[in-house]
Amino acid sequence: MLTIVYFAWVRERIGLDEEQVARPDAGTSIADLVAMLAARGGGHAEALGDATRLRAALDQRFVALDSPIGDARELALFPPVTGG
Amino acid sequence: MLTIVYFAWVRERIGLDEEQVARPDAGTSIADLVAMLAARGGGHAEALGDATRLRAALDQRFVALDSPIGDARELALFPPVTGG
Amino acid sequence: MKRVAVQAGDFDVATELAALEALGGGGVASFTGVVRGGGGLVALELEHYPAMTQAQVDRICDEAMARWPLLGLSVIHRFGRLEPGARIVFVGTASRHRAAALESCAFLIDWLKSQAPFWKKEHFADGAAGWVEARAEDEAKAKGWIG
Amino acid sequence: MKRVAVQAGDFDVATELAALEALGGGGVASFTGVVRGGGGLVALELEHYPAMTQAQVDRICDEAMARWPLLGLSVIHRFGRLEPGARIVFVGTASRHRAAALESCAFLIDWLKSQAPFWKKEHFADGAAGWVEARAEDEAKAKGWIG
Repeated sequence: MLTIVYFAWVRERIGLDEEQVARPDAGTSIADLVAMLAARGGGHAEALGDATRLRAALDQRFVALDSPIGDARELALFPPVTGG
Repeated sequence: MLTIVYFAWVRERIGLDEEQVARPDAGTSIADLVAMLAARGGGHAEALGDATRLRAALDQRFVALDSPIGDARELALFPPVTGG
Repeated sequence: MKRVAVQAGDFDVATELAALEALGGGGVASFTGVVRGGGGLVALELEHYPAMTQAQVDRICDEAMARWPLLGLSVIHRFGRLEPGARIVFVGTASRHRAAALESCAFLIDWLKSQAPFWKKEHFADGAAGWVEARAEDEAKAKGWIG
Repeated sequence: MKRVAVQAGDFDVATELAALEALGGGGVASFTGVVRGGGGLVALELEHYPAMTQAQVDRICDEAMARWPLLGLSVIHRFGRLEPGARIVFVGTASRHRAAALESCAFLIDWLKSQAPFWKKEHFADGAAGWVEARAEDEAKAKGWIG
């Protein structure tokens, strides 16, 4: 299983802080997984339909959306950060 | 008369905070006046002998040493500042 | 000295600065971010990614200490609900060189604004609420610094 | 808000920062200079040109406020005898833009270090004393800023 955590409006639209999904092949990119999740429709489609608005982290490290998921344990999906 | 005020080691070497001198012609430069004062010898020579080490202000405005004294009321002579 | 705190509560700027001044470096720079009011804003809600925040801030502090000759630094970032006038973030740096203190302070606050995993939601008096959009400028600036 | 003080006594950094934070700009930058010890230094003596100092600092503050969108600034410079650990100088700036706050703070401290009519004399434990020499770097930097 792979844990996915959501933040900000991604979290709100999906209605979940986190969820577990079946682990995809290691070569699957984050963008591919995002597209599969968006295809569920509903909140997932609303939150993840436009991947250009998303940023990601694998095991708490920022990565590009075309990165392979590999053997990461936690994927985070969120909008661009707005801290400070 | 022209008031000259001294600061830091210029003041210490001359042994005066300030003094009055006969007003030179308006076209006289600060450097010319410094040379005349240094020619007095003693503390004045020690303080003012090397004009490259001096900075000046006329009526509380920094000016170059080749500036004419004009009708200024107060000339200040001092080493480069070291504030902050 | 390296102090990193990600916390809900407020902090005391004077205490942070006194600790940095006591390091004997001669120069202490700081930046404090405060919630701006106006436009009917009643509160800012700061969400963060707890598993990531502390480690990331810690790492960027190490990078600042490697890049500039710092005697110490202090970085505090709050989360949760903050009202206008409340402090959000503090960066303080101490060095023998004022340029090092000021530049590292600018580097750290730029990074916190553009790369730290925090998200801001605005709550207005009329009940409306919305997430703050990232400024393209901030994303670009962070890339310039981080290389 | 523009606060300029040239004084013998110490000042309270927290009070200065609180006044700047209260302006509502969202960003407050500061730099505090402290007397560095070491090498047997027992005190620093700061001499200044009273007729010139306040007016000059006031003028450079106006220049900073014209150059950057500042909501306020506070500049304090002490004179007289100061022991290691004592604060010498403080610059605080407030703006809606963090870069404006940080850059104007750097501008003002650079100016104070290189152009304000202050001179420092060092007093050592063995009774020796000497005037601090200006750093060529500081004179050059000031010219770059002032143009």
